[in-house]
Amino acid sequence: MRRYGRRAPYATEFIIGILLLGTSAVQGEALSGPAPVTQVVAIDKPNDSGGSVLIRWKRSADDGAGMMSVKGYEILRSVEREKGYEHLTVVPAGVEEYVDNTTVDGTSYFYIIGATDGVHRTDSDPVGPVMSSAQWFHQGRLNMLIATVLLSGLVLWFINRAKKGKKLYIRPIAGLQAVDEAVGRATEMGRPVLYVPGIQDMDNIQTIAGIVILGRVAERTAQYGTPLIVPTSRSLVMTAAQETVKEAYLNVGRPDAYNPDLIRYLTDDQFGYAAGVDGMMVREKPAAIFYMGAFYAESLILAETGHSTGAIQIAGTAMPAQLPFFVTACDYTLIGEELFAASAYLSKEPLLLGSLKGQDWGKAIFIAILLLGSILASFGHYFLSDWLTTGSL
Amino acid sequence: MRHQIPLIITFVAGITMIVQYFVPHEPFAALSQQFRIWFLIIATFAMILGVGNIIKIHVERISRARPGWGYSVILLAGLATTAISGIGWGIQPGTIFFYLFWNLLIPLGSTMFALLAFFITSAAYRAFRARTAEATLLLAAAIIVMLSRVPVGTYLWDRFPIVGNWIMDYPNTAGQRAIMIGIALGVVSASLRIILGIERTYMGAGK
Amino acid sequence: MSIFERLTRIDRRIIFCTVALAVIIPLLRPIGFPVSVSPSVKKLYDAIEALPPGSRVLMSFDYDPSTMPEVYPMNFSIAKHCFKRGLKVYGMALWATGVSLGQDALEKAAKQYDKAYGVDYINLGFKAGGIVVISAMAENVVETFPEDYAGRSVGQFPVMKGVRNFDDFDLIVDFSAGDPGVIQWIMIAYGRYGKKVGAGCTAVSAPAFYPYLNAGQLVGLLGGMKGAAEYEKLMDYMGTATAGMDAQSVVHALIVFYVLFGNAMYLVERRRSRRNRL
Amino acid sequence: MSTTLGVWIAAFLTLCILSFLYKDNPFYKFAEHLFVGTSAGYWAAYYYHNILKPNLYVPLFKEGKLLYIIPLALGIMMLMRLWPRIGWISRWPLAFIVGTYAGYNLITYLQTNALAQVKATLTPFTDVSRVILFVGVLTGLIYFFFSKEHRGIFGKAARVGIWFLMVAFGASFGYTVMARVSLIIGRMMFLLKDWLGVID
Repeated sequence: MRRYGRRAPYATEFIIGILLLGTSAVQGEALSGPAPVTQVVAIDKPNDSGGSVLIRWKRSADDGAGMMSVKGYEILRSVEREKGYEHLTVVPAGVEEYVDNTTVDGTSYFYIIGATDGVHRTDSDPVGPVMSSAQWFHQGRLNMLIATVLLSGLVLWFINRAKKGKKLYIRPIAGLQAVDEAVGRATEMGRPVLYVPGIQDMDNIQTIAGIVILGRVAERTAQYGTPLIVPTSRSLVMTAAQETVKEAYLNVGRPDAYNPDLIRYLTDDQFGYAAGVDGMMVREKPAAIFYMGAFYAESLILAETGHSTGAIQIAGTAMPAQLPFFVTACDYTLIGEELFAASAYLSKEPLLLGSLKGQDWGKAIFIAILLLGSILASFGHYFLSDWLTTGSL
Repeated sequence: MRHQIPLIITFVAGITMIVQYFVPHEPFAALSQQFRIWFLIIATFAMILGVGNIIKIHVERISRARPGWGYSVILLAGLATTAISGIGWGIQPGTIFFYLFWNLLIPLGSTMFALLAFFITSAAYRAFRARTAEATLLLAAAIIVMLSRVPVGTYLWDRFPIVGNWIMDYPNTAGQRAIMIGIALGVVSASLRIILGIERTYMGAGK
Repeated sequence: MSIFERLTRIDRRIIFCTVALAVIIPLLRPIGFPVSVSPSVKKLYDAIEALPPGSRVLMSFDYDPSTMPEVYPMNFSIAKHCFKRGLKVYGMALWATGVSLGQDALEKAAKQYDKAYGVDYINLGFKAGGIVVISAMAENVVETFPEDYAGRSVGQFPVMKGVRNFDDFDLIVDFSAGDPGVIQWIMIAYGRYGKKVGAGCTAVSAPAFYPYLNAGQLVGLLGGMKGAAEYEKLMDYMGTATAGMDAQSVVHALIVFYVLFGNAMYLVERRRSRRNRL
Repeated sequence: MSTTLGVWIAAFLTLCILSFLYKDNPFYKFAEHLFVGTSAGYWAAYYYHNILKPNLYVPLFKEGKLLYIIPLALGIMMLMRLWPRIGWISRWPLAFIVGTYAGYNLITYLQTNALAQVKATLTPFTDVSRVILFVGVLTGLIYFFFSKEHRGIFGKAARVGIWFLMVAFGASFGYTVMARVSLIIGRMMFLLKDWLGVID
């Protein structure tokens, strides 16, 4: 342990202290600050893009115990062991870790942690040299890598098998079987179909799924010659919906029937959009309404108004909080995973259906982990649960 | 070629985003934030298309004097006033923009939102019928949890809050978790289909 | 159509009318259903009671008009409490929409105790960035908020004298309707600077914060309109939250009544139609 | 700008929207169109000030960060839709966004929705409640199987899974009622207090 004479922030107090205590009998004790920190280590911060060093220590014996005098810890850094230490920051008492993210990769640094009571500071021995660097693989994410590779592998494997012509059983989903019926009914009644792709933008996977399903629904309305109205809450979604519907009409040989003016942007505002769509429902009187995508509180405003107009309503979302409202107010609801499976169902393409089989195997694996992990946990073994721990994104 | 390039872009962008999660090293480090900003910029440009779409549809409605064209005038006037005042004179408190936000948009938005109080009642009344075992469970859980949340429930039976909390913490959590895990698998599969270009209706690449 | 069948299909508008009445009547004539104060609310109340007069309280208005019925009454009651105790209040917002709501609450509460803007309280306004803003003001308040909500330099107000960084605040109360909000305040203000943080939040988000309360990372928590009503009880006045809770109770009872009534009619009708078939 | 005028406007618009509960009418139509128009303008101005200025204009033209030419180019490609002959190029930025977020969401959902939720469910079977939770997650997952017929034991398990889903839906529904009622209380308070002044 060394005591460094540099006390820049408290220089005056120090001098006054010397003057006052010069005559005191208990000089030695009064001069010594709090007990120093122990077990200081400085390492390159793992799993980062470089530029930071992690310093850890065990708190001073006077921090929260002993003399209770520690107010904080001053972090000092230098490129030489013996001199040139500069003040970085002071962290509050009780803290035992600091990340210095101002380092230059490839430079060696030394650190000192000084326990301070506001007047005196007791420094640790310098630690180092330590050098920061960037890593190519995030070790804490090995579990995610395995999960990603495994689940993607399963999906790809079954897509590949489907390519080879293996027949697949796929259970019926009522909401998807009703799609044809709903479009057919709109045609018979001579009324339009309304398609609501949620209120989120194209960065949301549910919106993307909603637009993909829109393509399948548009193929049907094109065949029947039924108008398809798509109000959107985001300009990008409008663009994507226009592209999708146009292409669907082209696919079934009805490019002439495509009317881009039916795919409208209303407003980004959640309730402004709800007000606008409600207005459309009561005035255009669609015979079938689809809600496919990410929904928030507006879900029930839309679904109740839609119900009051007597339309067949089919909803699908992966927003757990909104599912209850669609379930109560709509005729059919695709729950969570079913939304993402809908396009594969409606396409009836073997490749897409193959991916569903892959998903099922994913579920089987999770069920196995649940069973095994819980049994192990009941006997006090938690390694499986520890292994599943993931850090922040 | 026109059809190929978008598929290649999708593939490269998708794989890059997956890789960046595992690689802390540059150039992957801040990529997801960088791409987020790019996305927002593209979305802002798209806003021009969106607003253009509104103007086109409503100007047409007015010029052809279609039924309800007067409402289109109101819509366009509202759009012009907020957009011009906001872009021209700023959006902080004290501006015309903020006055409109406060006295027009807020009451409109809150009232639209508040319609839910009525709709949640009519939906409950209509749908909560003990027709099947499933419907009965839905109804029972809803009523218990509802009563567990208000003073009148406690007044009727002092254990309502405990039972309500138990339903929220166990059977409810179980159901939600099953849905969430299923969703994760659905997303993995749907994302892969899109990245690999198997699902391409949205891109207009056809079958 | 039998009478029972007709009764199972009441016009929606009749339902809507009764809901409206169930809200309006208790608001006009509060019933005053017994409200019991929960420990988490009492803790925040006690924390404010324990502050000596002249202490500084930082309030963050992180909510919007849609969550106003739940969060505003808390904001108002706690502001009232602070002024009553002679504390200095510093408002700010991580949500742009919170600025004027918070200002309104501060102004109305200040009026009741003859407190003056700039002397007893100030509203520093909104700054975008969430967690970044909290970290920045932890180090230097005036640099982070050089101007108040109306664009006046904060230096001219006596209330800002001696305010440098987080060390100068004795309590932080966050009024939150989502992100950025309570979590960010706990992470930075409590986690890094060891400040006392209390919170008022919407009923929907409250359960997520109980773990923080139990771990001592929050000094107290008000959840939803119920939490606000409990605070009003502690402050000994019948405010909007108390009246609101009465309306809540009546509407909930009404919905339960409708569901039971609908099922009763449904069962009767089903039994009748079965008999007819025989 | 008068506060009183503001309150009257706000009260009038509140009543216009509430009138929709009776039926569609000119007042609602007026409020609806005003709402859609002003809010679209609001968001346009918001994007301009909070995204375009700080995230494109400043870094590219003020700080000279040339990397920002890429999003600018992608944004301009988007606008090419205005000219039908070169409109196809708008698919590029669209493809970029879809690809990016397909990849991003794959990872995010896997982490937060799958691994984290599975982990949270791995608890020892120490009491009945935990066993119920476990059974609920397991049977709920079984309900979502697409490629296996819901028959026999598997079918029964799936049925139990649906029961859990229904309880979950009912519970969330009941849990939300309070928040929704708060909203109408808020509006009524505005009308009765700020506008009419019949309560204080």
